[in-house]
Amino acid sequence: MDILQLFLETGFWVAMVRMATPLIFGTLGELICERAGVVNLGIEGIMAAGCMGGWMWVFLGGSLWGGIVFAACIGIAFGMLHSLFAVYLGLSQHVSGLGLTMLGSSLSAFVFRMLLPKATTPPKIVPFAPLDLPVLSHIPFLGEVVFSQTALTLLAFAMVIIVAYILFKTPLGLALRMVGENPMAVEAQGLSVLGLRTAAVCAGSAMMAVGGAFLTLSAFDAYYIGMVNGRGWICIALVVFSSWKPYKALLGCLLFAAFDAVQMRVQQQAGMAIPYQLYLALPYIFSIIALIIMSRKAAYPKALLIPFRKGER
Amino acid sequence: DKITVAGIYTQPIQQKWDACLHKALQKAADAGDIDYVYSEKVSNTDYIRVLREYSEKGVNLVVGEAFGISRDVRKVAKDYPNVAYLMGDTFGPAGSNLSVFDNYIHEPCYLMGMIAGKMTKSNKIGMVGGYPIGEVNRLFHAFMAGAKSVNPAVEFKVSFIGSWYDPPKAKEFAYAQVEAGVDILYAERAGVVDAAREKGILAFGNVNDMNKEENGKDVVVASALWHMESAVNHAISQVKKTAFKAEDYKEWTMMAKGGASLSPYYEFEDKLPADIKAKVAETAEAIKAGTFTVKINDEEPKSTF
Amino acid sequence: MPMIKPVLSLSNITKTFGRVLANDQVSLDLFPGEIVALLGENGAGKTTLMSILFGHYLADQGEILVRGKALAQGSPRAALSAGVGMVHQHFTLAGNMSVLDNVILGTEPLWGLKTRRRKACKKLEGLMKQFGLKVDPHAQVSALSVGEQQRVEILKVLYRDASILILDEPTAVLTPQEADHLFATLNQLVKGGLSIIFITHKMREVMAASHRCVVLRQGRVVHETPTRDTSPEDLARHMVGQEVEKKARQKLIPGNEVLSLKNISLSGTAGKTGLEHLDLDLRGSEILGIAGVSGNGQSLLADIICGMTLPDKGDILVHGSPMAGPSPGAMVRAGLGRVPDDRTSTGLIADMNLMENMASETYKKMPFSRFGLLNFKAMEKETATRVKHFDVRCPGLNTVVRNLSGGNMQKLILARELSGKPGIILANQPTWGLDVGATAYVHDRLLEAAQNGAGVILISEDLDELFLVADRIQVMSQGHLSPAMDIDDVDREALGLIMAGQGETHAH
Amino acid sequence: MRIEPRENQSLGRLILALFLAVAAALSVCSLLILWSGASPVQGWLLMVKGALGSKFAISETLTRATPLIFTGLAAAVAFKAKLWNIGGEGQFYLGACMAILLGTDTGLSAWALIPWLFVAGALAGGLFLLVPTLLKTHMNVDEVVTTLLLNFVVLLFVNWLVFGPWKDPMSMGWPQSAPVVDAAALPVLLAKTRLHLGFVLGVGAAVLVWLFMERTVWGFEIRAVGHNPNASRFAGMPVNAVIVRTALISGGLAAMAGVSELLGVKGYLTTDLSPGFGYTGIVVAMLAALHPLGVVASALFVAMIYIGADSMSRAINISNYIADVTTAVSLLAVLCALFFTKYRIRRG
Ligand SMILES: Nc1ncnc2c1ncn2[C@@H]1O[C@H](COP(=O)(O)OP(=O)(O)OP(=O)(O)O)[C@@H](O)[C@H]1O
Ligand SMILES: Nc1ncnc2c1ncn2[C@@H]1O[C@H](COP(=O)(O)OP(=O)(O)OP(=O)(O)O)[C@@H](O)[C@H]1O
Ligand SMILES: [Mg+2]
Ligand SMILES: [Mg+2]
Repeated sequence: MDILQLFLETGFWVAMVRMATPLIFGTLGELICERAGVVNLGIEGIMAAGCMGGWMWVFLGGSLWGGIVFAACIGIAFGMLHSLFAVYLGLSQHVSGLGLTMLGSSLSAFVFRMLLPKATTPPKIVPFAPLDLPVLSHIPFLGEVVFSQTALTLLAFAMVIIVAYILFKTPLGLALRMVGENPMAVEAQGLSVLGLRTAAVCAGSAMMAVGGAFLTLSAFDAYYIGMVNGRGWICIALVVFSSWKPYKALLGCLLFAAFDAVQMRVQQQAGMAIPYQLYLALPYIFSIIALIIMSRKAAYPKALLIPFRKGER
Repeated sequence: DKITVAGIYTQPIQQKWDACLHKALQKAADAGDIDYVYSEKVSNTDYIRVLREYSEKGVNLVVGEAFGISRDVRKVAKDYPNVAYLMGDTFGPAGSNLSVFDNYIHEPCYLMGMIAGKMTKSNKIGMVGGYPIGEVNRLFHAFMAGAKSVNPAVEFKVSFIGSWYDPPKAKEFAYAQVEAGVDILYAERAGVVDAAREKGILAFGNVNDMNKEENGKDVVVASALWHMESAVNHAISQVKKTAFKAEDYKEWTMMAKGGASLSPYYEFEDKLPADIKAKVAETAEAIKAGTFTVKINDEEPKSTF
Repeated sequence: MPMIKPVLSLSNITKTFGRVLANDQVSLDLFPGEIVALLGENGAGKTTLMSILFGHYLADQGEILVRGKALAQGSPRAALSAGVGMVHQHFTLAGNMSVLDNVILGTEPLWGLKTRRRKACKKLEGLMKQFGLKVDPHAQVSALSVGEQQRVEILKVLYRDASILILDEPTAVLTPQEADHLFATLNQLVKGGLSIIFITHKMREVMAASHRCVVLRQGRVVHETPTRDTSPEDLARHMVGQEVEKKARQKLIPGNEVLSLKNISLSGTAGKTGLEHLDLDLRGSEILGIAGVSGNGQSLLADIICGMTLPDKGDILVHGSPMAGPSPGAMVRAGLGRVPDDRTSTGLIADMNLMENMASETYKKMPFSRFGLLNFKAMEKETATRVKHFDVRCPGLNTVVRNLSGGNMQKLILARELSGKPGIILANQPTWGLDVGATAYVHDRLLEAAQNGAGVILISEDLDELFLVADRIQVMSQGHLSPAMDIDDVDREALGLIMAGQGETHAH
Repeated sequence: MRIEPRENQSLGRLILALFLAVAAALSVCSLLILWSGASPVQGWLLMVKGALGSKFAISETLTRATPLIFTGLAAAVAFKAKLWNIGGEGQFYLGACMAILLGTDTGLSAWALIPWLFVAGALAGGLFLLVPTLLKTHMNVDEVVTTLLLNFVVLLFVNWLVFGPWKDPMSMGWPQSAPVVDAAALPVLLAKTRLHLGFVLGVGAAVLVWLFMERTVWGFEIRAVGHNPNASRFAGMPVNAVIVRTALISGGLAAMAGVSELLGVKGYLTTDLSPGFGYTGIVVAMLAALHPLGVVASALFVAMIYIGADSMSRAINISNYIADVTTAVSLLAVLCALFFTKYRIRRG
């Protein structure tokens, strides 16, 4: 089978969209934080916490959407912690983030172990089912690729539009972007820098956590410790790739997922003399190449990483 | 009298390999034979410290993995001659107190391969594994050999996900194989069974009984089971008798000694053709009797189409 | 106006920063329709006082009443809704955003479903027309000249229909024409009922525009007087606490050519004017003034002379020989002393201390280092001498430069650049934002350097300054440089016209 | 409520703050211990014992601190120049690779071999970091992302090496490289422990880096460029060259962590040589406020907490994930504590 033929298969496109979904949530979440001037390296841990928390909610008898909301709440809790350290106290965003990643990953493992001390085979839940929408799901190609995924995938796409709209069309979005460019400008116009940053970090973290929950509530039906497996870091890369723009972020997520899907299909061809590790590395290598192409003139938020303390200059 | 047994695992105990050790020890603990303590997800860097700590604390038996740290484990074993060590390892036993084992469940894999070879309609079988290490490779090869023995026309797809632990990813790999025409999956990793269920095809399980444990009803025809109970119980009784020696427990994880088996067919009992069931039973007997040997091949398996 | 109630009254404001007493029991009233000029040396506490009023800082003590009602402190939002608007000394603009974005930020409820951009744009354009403050609402702020950015700051306040206006050095980076225009605007506003406090270091503006003057020194109000009862000299004396003497240039005999630019061209980048066929000759013992409205290419010219940018075409000759590969390092080695317009982000490394900044150009050379190792003792000694000689006031040589006032930063730069007795000096807007005392000091040093034989290029928008110290003058307009004119041969009006791009490019 | 800088900083306050931070962190973790039904007080005592209570405990703490000192220094140097090198993990593995490449088949004596391996490893790590660095300086490609992504690539590369060409024929199929020759093994400092010469080298490196950054012209340039590249360029410093130099040093230090770990602890290469030392190094560096000597202290602190909590989890038999939780919470608490030694919060 040659690679071009691969793109003719609907299954490939379906896989791409499915694999992109958690990345879309995570990338949008990080994008919101960074637009407000706060890097959130806690993403990997927040995704882990959402992954476990959302699943646990459902496992303990809650509804699926309840699980999503619960995961979002966990994300907000982590977002508040990050805000406390990185926004209110103005501490190093890197350390706070890495600390939260450590905390999120280990705490979710610990809690899982405490609640299910005997679980060797991870218990299962009934995850989100693929949609079967009246007309939409039956459109040829598109119906299968987009509208027959689970509701969370559609939510992810909707989030791209919503986030883009909020960021670029509403007063709130203007304020959020501005606070990442020059907090003093925001303060001078009577808005609360700390409030806006906190809101952005919490909202972004909530989305990351939902991205994590996608893994246990849609992509799979059980929780495994360590299941996020670096997806959060990819999101950080994708935010830069997207030059902090939601639509480009969507594109980046799809592209990364496409590399991954190609890699999976090419790797298992017979007579492949190339080691499989190279295929696994492809998505990363292509991301770097794509980044090189994209970022000649990337304009990052000017106040990124710079804490704001009232009455200091 | 009870002895204390420590388990040290490099992966979380949901990882099947470690789960198998953990469950066997837990069973012994529940039966009141031992006091059982364990540490999970101990990285190799920390492993030796943990090993020494347990040894220092005076546990009687340590069960764990020496893969990748064989040398250091041997040093520790030498430093604590009064502690018994039963470690997963590719090297042989050492000193007076270090016994080794590995999971040799390639025999039931061969049997599953036979069934798979008969059941496939497309003559295409897929296999998804973690990493191409010996423990995994030999299972794949046995499975392929079994399938070929009944159906020389079958072809195989092989994928490694590059992680012990990423069910969504394993699932994606399995989907990709199904797209390529595979109609039977060998689920070395968690996640594959779910893909089979969603795609409406059959699967075979690995290490644990996936039909019962991983939502494999109507999907998982059979699983190659690994039982550490007999090995662990043997070790425990030896320690209790203060007769623990450095041994290779390889045989304790094979079919003849009850260390491995093919799971029941459950709902597939009636769906499988009688002739293949008979042939599998016959081969199983031959294996147990020692008249038939399944070849161990630790080379990295490759796709054939 | 005793029977009229003040619209704003600050009473007994006290504010300390660590050990610094920035405001000490300051009281100030502002009456309707009044323009008050707030004066004082750099670091006297003017900005602090206004920042307290606007809510950036919290006062340790004191009360603020707006129209008789107490104003919640520490909240810019409260100040804004009480009708107080502030034009900040250090711009509060986001460079990556459009002018319009910067202006409408925070003027609509945050939870609105859609920004009403079109309506806002119309209002903004109306204001621009009304007050003659022209900028492209859709331009990116970073593409604007400093002067234009200043206009945006003012528009921001006007857009909010403030009734009390605070302007912190609004004219620091405006041309005289622009400044005049601004004050005309302010007068117009005041007639409409506004009240204004403005801070400036330029006496001309104080005398021309204000009704009343308040002078701060070391955090206290030391003088308060109606403007018509005072004079610039009088005010300066109160600010500094002593007489300020202004030195003017003496006619010197120019020496050899030390620096020439031959036919320099550089294409402009987005929104910025390029340079076209510049010619410039600088001789020793003279001060060559470059006049012009900011944004006409001066910064590019300065960058080229500093080695920061390479011209597309043309030659740079230093002491008669062409520079092979101009770079900042090469220029330093060629003996140029360079005073950039941006003290905090180009001239100095704000987070490093005085010693390190003093050594930042010559750290590889003897007093500062030996065999690749820094020599702290020598560094300290050398810095101490220079700091003393140049009268840089600082808590200690180990303080980070960020904590110095603008005036002292500038002195520090002069100390670094002039100590090596360079033969060529480029001074780009060296007195922006400096108080009268500091300004006089800078002029003094430049004149001294010229006297000692150096050739000085002084880029400035301030015609007063140029007339005071320059020997010859060239005008920069839309990337073109007019031929040099002897300062005695030109008059203000003609120069103003050339600057505006309307006059003849050739004098005589 | 507002935050104000303190005028003076006292050692007493620093110690008090650190003490309170650790106490606060431990109280948070006590909740988890209580949840599992054990006694927190006992837990704390066991933690201290596990980290410092015996020769073995101390040796393990120091052993774990060793690679963290190197990776911490790597981050500290790079971050000083605002070169955000998140790729310590990848450089760590490259260093280890060099040690295997040059250390398995050689007749050099220990005196020549060990320095040679460190130098070669450092060179490899440094040159590797050069790739993202040049992309940053010449093409404006964000180095946070490239260094981060290259970690994954390097790990897969190592994976390929130990599964393929470098697989030790004597390893019976397990993916690991052949061991380095005996002469390459770093001497053990304390008999019957794993504490090796790498610790001394790490502390030595910290002192050297400190002197380098504070006393030399090159260090001065690095600090200046980190604070303000524009002003540094204006002052005539070769900004890009400085960044490149910084990259060589930073990548080199991170790679030395890999060499030290391989020669001192393991002897051969596997894909799990590092449980995230590269990432933890960033945290170590930041806790130390990028001060090279502080890096030693914070590496010891992080190692102590982790080893102590890990040992405690086994002693009272609760899930050993508590070790990571405790480390994370302590880290955040100490971060806050350091904040309160520099700032105070005033009401009003
Ligand atoms: N954010 C701050 N932190 C600490 N000290 C400050 C701060 N802002 C001002 N100060 C102190 O307050 C004093 C007054 O500063 P302020 O900015 O009000 O002076 P100014 O009168 O506006 O000077 P200039 O004419 O240069 O603008 C300074 O001497 C300084 O020590
Ligand atoms: N972060 C700070 N900490 C301490 N003091 C400060 C700080 N920022 C400013 N200052 C003090 O504020 C005083 C005035 O500073 P300011 O920046 O207003 O000076 P300036 O002359 O107005 O500068 P410029 O002319 O460049 O605008 C200085 O005396 C300085 O000591
Ligand atoms: Mg001021
Ligand atoms: Mg000023």
